[in-house]
Amino acid sequence: MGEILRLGLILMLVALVAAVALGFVNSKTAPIIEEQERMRRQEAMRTVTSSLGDSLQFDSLAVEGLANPYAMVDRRLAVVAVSDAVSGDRLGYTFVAYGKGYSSTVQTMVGVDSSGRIVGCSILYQQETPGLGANAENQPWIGQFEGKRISQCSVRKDGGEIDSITGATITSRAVSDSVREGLEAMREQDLFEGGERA
Amino acid sequence: MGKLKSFAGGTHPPDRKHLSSDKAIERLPAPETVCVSLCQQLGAPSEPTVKKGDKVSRGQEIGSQSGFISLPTHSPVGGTVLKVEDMPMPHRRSGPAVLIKTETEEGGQVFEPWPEFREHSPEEIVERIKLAAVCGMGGASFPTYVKLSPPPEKNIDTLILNGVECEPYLTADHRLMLEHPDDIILGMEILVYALGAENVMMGIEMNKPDAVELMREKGVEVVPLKVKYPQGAEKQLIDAALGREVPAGGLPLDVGVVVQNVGTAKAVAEAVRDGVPSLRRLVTVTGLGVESPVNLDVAVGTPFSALIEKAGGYREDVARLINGGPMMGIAQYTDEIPVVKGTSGVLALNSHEARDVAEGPCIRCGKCTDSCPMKLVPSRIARFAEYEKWEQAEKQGALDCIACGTCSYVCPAGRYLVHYIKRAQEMIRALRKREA
Amino acid sequence: MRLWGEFAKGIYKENPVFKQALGMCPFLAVTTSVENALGMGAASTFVVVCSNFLVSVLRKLIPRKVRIPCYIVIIATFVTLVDMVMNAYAPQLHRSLGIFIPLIVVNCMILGRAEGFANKNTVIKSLADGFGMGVGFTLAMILIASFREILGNGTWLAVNVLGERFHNQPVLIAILAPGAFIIMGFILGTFNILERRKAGR
Amino acid sequence: MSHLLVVVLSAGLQSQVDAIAQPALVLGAVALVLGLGLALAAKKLAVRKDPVAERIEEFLPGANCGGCGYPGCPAFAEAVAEGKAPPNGCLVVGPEVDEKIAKAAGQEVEESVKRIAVVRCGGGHSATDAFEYHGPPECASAMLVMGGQKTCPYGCLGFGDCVEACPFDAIRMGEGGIPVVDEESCTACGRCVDACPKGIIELWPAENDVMVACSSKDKGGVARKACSVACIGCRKCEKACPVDAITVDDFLARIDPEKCINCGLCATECPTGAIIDKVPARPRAYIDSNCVGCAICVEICPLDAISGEHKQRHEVDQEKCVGCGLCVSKCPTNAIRLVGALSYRRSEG
Amino acid sequence: MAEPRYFELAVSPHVEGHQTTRKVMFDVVIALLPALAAAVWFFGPRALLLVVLSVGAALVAEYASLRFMKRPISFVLDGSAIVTGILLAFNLPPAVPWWIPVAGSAFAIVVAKQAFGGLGHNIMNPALLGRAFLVASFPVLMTAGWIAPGRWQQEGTGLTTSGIPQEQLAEIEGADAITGATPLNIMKQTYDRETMDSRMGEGATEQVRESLSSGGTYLNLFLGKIGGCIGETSGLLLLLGALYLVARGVLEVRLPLSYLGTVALLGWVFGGSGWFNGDPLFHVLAGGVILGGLFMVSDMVTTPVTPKGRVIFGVGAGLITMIVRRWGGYPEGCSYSILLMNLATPLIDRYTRPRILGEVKKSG
Amino acid sequence: MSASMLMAAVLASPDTGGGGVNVAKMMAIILGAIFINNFVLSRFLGICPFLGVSKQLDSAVGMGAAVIFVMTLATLGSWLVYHLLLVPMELTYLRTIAFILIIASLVQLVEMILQKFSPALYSALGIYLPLITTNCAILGMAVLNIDERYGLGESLVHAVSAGIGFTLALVLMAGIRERLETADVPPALRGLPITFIIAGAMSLAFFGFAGLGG
Ligand SMILES: Cc1cc2nc3c(=O)[nH]c(=O)nc-3n(C[C@H](O)[C@H](O)[C@H](O)COP(=O)(O)O)c2cc1C
Ligand SMILES: Cc1cc2nc3c(=O)[nH]c(=O)nc-3n(C[C@H](O)[C@H](O)[C@H](O)COP(=O)(O)O)c2cc1C
Ligand SMILES: Cc1cc2nc3c(=O)[nH]c(=O)nc-3n(C[C@H](O)[C@H](O)[C@H](O)COP(=O)(O)O)c2cc1C
Ligand SMILES: Cc1cc2nc3c(=O)[nH]c(=O)nc-3n(C[C@H](O)[C@H](O)[C@H](O)CO)c2cc1C
Ligand code: SF4
Ligand code: SF4
Ligand code: SF4
Ligand code: SF4
Ligand code: FES
Repeated sequence: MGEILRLGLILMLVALVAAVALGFVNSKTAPIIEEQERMRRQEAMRTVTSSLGDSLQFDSLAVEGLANPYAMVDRRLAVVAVSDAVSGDRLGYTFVAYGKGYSSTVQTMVGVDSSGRIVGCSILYQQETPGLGANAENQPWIGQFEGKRISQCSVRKDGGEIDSITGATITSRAVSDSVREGLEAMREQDLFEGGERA
Repeated sequence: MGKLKSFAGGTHPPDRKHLSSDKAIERLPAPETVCVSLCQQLGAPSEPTVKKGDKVSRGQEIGSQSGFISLPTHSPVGGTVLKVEDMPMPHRRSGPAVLIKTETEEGGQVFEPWPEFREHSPEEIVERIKLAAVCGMGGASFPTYVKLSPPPEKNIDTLILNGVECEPYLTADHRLMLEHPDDIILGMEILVYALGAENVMMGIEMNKPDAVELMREKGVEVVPLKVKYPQGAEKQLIDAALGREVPAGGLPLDVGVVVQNVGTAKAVAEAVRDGVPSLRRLVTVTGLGVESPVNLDVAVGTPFSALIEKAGGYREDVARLINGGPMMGIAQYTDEIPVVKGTSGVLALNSHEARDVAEGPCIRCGKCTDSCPMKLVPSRIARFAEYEKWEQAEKQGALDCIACGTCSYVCPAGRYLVHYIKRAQEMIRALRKREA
Repeated sequence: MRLWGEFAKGIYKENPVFKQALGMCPFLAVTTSVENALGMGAASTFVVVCSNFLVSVLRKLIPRKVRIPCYIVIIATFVTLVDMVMNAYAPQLHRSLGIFIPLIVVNCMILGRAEGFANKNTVIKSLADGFGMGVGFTLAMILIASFREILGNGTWLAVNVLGERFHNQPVLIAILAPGAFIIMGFILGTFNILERRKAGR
Repeated sequence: MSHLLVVVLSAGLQSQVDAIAQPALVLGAVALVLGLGLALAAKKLAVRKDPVAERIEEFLPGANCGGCGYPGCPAFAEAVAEGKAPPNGCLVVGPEVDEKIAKAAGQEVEESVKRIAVVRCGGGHSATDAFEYHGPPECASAMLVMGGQKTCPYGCLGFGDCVEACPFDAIRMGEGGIPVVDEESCTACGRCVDACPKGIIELWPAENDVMVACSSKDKGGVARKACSVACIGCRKCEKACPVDAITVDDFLARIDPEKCINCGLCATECPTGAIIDKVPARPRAYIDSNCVGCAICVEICPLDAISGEHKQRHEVDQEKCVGCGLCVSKCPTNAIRLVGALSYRRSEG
Repeated sequence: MAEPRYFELAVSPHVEGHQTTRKVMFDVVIALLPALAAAVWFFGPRALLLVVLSVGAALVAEYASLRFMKRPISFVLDGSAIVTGILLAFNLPPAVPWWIPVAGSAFAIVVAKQAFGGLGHNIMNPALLGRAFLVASFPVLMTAGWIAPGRWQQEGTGLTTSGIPQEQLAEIEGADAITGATPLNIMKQTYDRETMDSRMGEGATEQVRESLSSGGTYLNLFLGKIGGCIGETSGLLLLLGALYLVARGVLEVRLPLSYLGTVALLGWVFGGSGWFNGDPLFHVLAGGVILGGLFMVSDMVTTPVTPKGRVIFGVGAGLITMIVRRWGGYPEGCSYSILLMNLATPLIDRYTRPRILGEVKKSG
Repeated sequence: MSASMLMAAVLASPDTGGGGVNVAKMMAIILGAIFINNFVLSRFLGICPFLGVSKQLDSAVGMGAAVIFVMTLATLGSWLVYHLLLVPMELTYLRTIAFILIIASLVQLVEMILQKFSPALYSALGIYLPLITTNCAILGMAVLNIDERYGLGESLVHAVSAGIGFTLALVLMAGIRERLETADVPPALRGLPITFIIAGAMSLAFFGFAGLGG
């Protein structure tokens, strides 16, 4: 038994040291990682809303019941309200859409104006097949979304106005459907002005 | 007539029997010297009992039996022993043999003739067949007496006489049935008596309607069979005639059957009725490489060259000389080799008839599988054999192959399938022996 | 001189990939671009050097019976370190290497070196060995990644090398899974031929 | 329980240290439990297997990578112990370890003399064919057809079954139609010996450079007719051999490798060239001034090449000496050296 | 005594059968010619060009690999590479650029065939693996490039262009190419009808339905007057070729029959939009099933040799074909189903060894 | 750890949070793991045993069964530890090290138990167990389940399916390699190179399943 205890303790010692080291490094890197992530989102939010104005202000908007109905992952649809930094007028929104693509869950940052028209999209994260689905990141494909409204926002095969990437319909569908469903959820919450009702 | 009986698989090589099928049997006198092999039969060779310079009479024993699966050897002529040593043989590079200078073809009756064989017990008959050195004339030269002494627990109910002669070209059995039906029938009766079998039948392929008719007239029960190679192989014959399957690795006697060639029946008749040991056999000399194909009755030990001469000699173009039929026969590189009891044919093929295909890789067409009469997958066994995976070859049934050559014949890639399988069989047996 | 030998053997003579076929998973998975290969190579090299070092230092202290679990903990620690650091300072790369960073833990090469070499050799030699193996692994990855990136994307380290037309219509399969396997098969075959040539001379 | 841990931790430690101590405790606890478990398992598993396998396992990395084709190091160790796997099957460890494994497995028969395969036939294209053979190009296949196409029933068939069989690529088919063994690569594994259906390959000491390249037991005339380089049993070599290393039986000469001194005299005597001498040039013995004239060498030299007055410096007849070196080792004063072509054995191609 | 005479020695049997590998292969070539003629008639001389390029590349690749491996060059002429070349080209959309068949053939011969040891040793159908390679490598080109039959007669031979109509090329970059519809493309879209209708409202599928009915009558399907790969469209002429092969004893009927039968049966079971209302005839005639079933499922090298194994192969391939057609990402599953079953062929062979005559099967 | 806490944690897991099991999603997971994202042929996980243990059919089958078994067990262990220990304590960065420890000791434990209580099963599966410890498929599975945010049920289904997918690839490969034993593969490609090429061809053929269930 003594032998066994000794072995166990040695292993524990090694693990202790390892944990200490990791804990230390983690305490240093965790904030950086978090900051990185935040910056990336900020950056993306700015790009997709750049057409709304130069000095914008982003406020996260907690709307009850706004879950992304399409996302396969358990995340709330975090809608961020975009308003003019000077006047404070609400100009639109941004949110991240999650759609299950061919080999990953594609995350798309979407910017809409307050009437529900898309003003910009960019892919935040994807692990699709290089050369096929991964092309969704690139112009001109992702640029198609600009100016589209809810009803237009699906691939042509499904009757919408988005041309899918040849050989990568699944990815195209994932992006357009998740974007549309996000928009639909927001519409249900009456976030849009004007004619964007069913 | 209804559907002819047959077995599953098989093939139809062009039979070319017309070359010699209407040539009556001719008796070829013994040549100046005969070279008598001491391993005529399957099994152990016989021990020479004569030496250089000895005088021998026709029918005298010149080699003694040396085991259970073995037989004595007799001199087919009267004369002087010239030498006793290894000489080239049709089935091996060289083997023990006795060279005898022919002085007379008289005599030969060395046992008491038994015109009424029923006066003697079956045991006596079997003993006589043994002493007369009768072995199978159907190709494998298996000692006939062994087949007639089944273990007591096996009950033999049926004798099948094998008059199928499915090998292309060969016609000796056909002529024999036409010319000596009574000898065959007597031999058949003796065999039935020795075995105590209830049924007896004769299997004949329907390309010999005249023989079928003749035998029927004589009151023999004939099973007419579809013309298909290898209809004459005993397992296939039993399957066709009786619908019985000889168990894999088993013998016909496991299903209560003994199969004997018609020529064997004749040899049995002569041994019992006339008291003459087995000294001669019928040989078809044919092929497009000889001038005029013939069916000959020759003394064992006659060189192939003498037979060829009798058939008018070679034609211009002879590519291959074969002991036996074209499907299973063994190629010879010289004609200075003697006829043995297993020599059913001497074939001289010209370069058009002789197989000449470059071996290519197996294209897995499955034709070999479809036509293998044993329902093996020859391509696979051959692959294993080629890559020396003996164990796997054995698992695939290499030992069940009857070496009929059907697979090689049909193979579009020209694979030497039987050859590989035979090699596997040899290796497997050798390995088994080593392990035992 | 001896040290150089310990280092150099990892590059060709005992190359972990081509001679030992170890660590195939990350090797095939992340070599879709040279950049990834470099990143993965660096990460693996770091881990193998560090673990070799530590194992060698502790080789007298760790009892035989728990050595494998201890090595695993050591390796896992370094892997987690790399994971965190890369995530903080090279997030782009971290994202494209994905799950294969934690999987460095089970790269047989690293455990193999720990057990097969560092466990029995001095610290300095183990460092050289680990470094050699890491570099060997990295070079091998760069080799196959070059094939894959050039054929499959028309670029090398993101620089267009085969022209715009090819870049727009590359042999996509090279960066897909089958391409990885097949290219690897032919690379190994080529090595075999080279070996034979050398032996046959 | 986990919550309990949190409580304990946060109570006892400052939040700054928290970030480090917390993981340490959790991981330490996990490791302790597992370590105990593992150790216990190791103890309980004491019912171990083959001690040889266990010894082999010591040398293996324990990474269980499967690269060897066996499911893990223990399985591989067992396979080696049972002789089913080659000792160098592990891809991870280097050649030094391979050797240790081989030793542990006891497979390495400590051979004092390196052996190589030699083909006891020089026929090839010099031997006549009895007929043309149509069949699979393999020796074993040809063998089934009347023993192969060569007139000589003992000779090499030349289809190279041995070449195929060699796992080390040590044999190739030579120009003359006879397989050639590469001395460097041959490991004397004996595969070719088994593969040759004619049984004419033999493992022969690598040091012995002279051998009879024929296996024919036919009488001289017969053998000669079948092959121009056959041994005809003339016994000239027997007479020429200074150390009586050659015997001729069944019309075939045989060299006793133990006795043979590589002098090569038999080869020069053989009228058909059936004896092969691989030494390109021989050294000569040279006696220097250390010679005290003891005359031991005179006794030793099988060729009577040494002469000299008693107590005088002796001399070697350079014409007679064949460089066998027997005298060198026997000289009490180390006065004899072999000069010239010294490193012949390994320098040839 | 006369000069002794020596004869050649050979292993038995000493007579030869009537088939040789080369005859078998050239019979297949002959059997494919009618379909080739149809392809030229429907899709223009460009179809012929593609076939010639494909065959040429296959032969060159074969020659080069044999040379490189120092194997007998005579194998180049055994005809198998020609068959592979033709069949590969038959599996291409008619408007692909000229280098597509060249790349595909080279891959088929070098990777799928010679790397395994050449004729008879390959595991997977070289032509189909070549096609799979092309689809994975150039998805855009391989899924665009359909030509409506007879269109070339109005628009010129198109021999000089890349083959893909200009207006399509313009759209290819990152966007859907509007392709000359093939029957299966249309079929596939109707499967999505429920989703479409629920999303887009009733009537959204009208356009699709229309195109299906204009997709052609059975007669057009059977004659091949329909969009599709070069050699797959004319069921009639392919059948003609297959009958020739059966007559010549080259084609073994178990494979094609079990395959086509399974496709028909499953086409009825779930080939429609519900259960048991599919159109078996449509499923057999559309797409590559006839070409695949008659000439590629029956490639003996890559399919089982045992009688039972062949039936299993055919049924398995039929099943996968229909599953892919109904639920998979590709409109056609024929080629992948054959490749997948090729993978299982060694196993099938292993477990379907026929009962040896007289063998008593051990229970269990 | 109390039973109620465990229940709570399992119930709170994403897949069961709604109402019952989502059949379509399960189907997608199963088909995905077996055919589309086959661990070996498309995700590049577990290549080492795939190359090593595919020489003979018998061992391929044994290995496959062992992988399915261990994969399921390891998934269970790692999921519980992650969600019940690491997440509440915000120590998720320790997952790699924790998982590998869990897997290693689980395998050892299973080996011991099998050897003790079911020698028959041990001789069939046990010999493959050590090999599996350092198989990245197992660790990959644990990590993937976290990344994909699968609940416990989904994770287990995913594990079993991926194990089946692995076995499928392994068994097919073993059949092919046995056949290639008697094929004329060019010497330079014999062994590993041709195995890679076959794997590539297999992977290419598996593309046919793309989109199934998706
Ligand atoms: C290896 C491989 C990778 C693929 N990658 C993607 C991808 O990243 N995105 C995608 O939408 N489809 C991908 N697909 C194709 C889909 O499975 C599906 O066939 C396609 O999206 C539908 O084809 P279409 O766009 O031509 O209608 C891939 C297919 C294969 C075989
Ligand atoms: C070792 C051995 C024992 C045999 N024993 C008997 C036997 O007891 N009874 C019998 O009828 N046949 C026996 N046979 C003969 C075979 O059944 C068969 O007739 C013989 O091998 C020749 O057959 P074939 O001409 O078809 O090749 C035996 C064969 C061998 C090889
Ligand atoms: C492929 C094959 C074909 C055979 N063909 C015949 C044949 O046509 N006629 C015949 O009598 N024996 C033939 N046999 C020999 C028989 O199988 C059997 O051994 C013989 O009929 C037994 O009689 P026996 O011992 O009297 O020779 C053939 C054997 C084989 C293997
Ligand atoms: C009936 C038949 C069908 C064939 N089908 C194909 C085929 O689908 N693909 C192919 O590459 N070769 C085919 N071949 C040719 C040949 O078998 C092929 O080149 C081999 O697969 C290469 O080893 C076929 C040959 C025949 C006789
Ligand atoms: S395998 Fe044997 S029994 Fe079958 S066809 Fe070939 S030779 Fe005849
Ligand atoms: S007949 Fe020939 S090519 Fe056909 S499967 Fe048999 S061995 Fe292969
Ligand atoms: S097979 Fe063995 S003994 Fe023969 S040459 Fe090769 S290594 Fe030497
Ligand atoms: S195996 Fe024997 S007969 Fe064949 S080539 Fe080698 S030495 Fe000569
Ligand atoms: S690296 Fe994945 S199993 Fe070895």
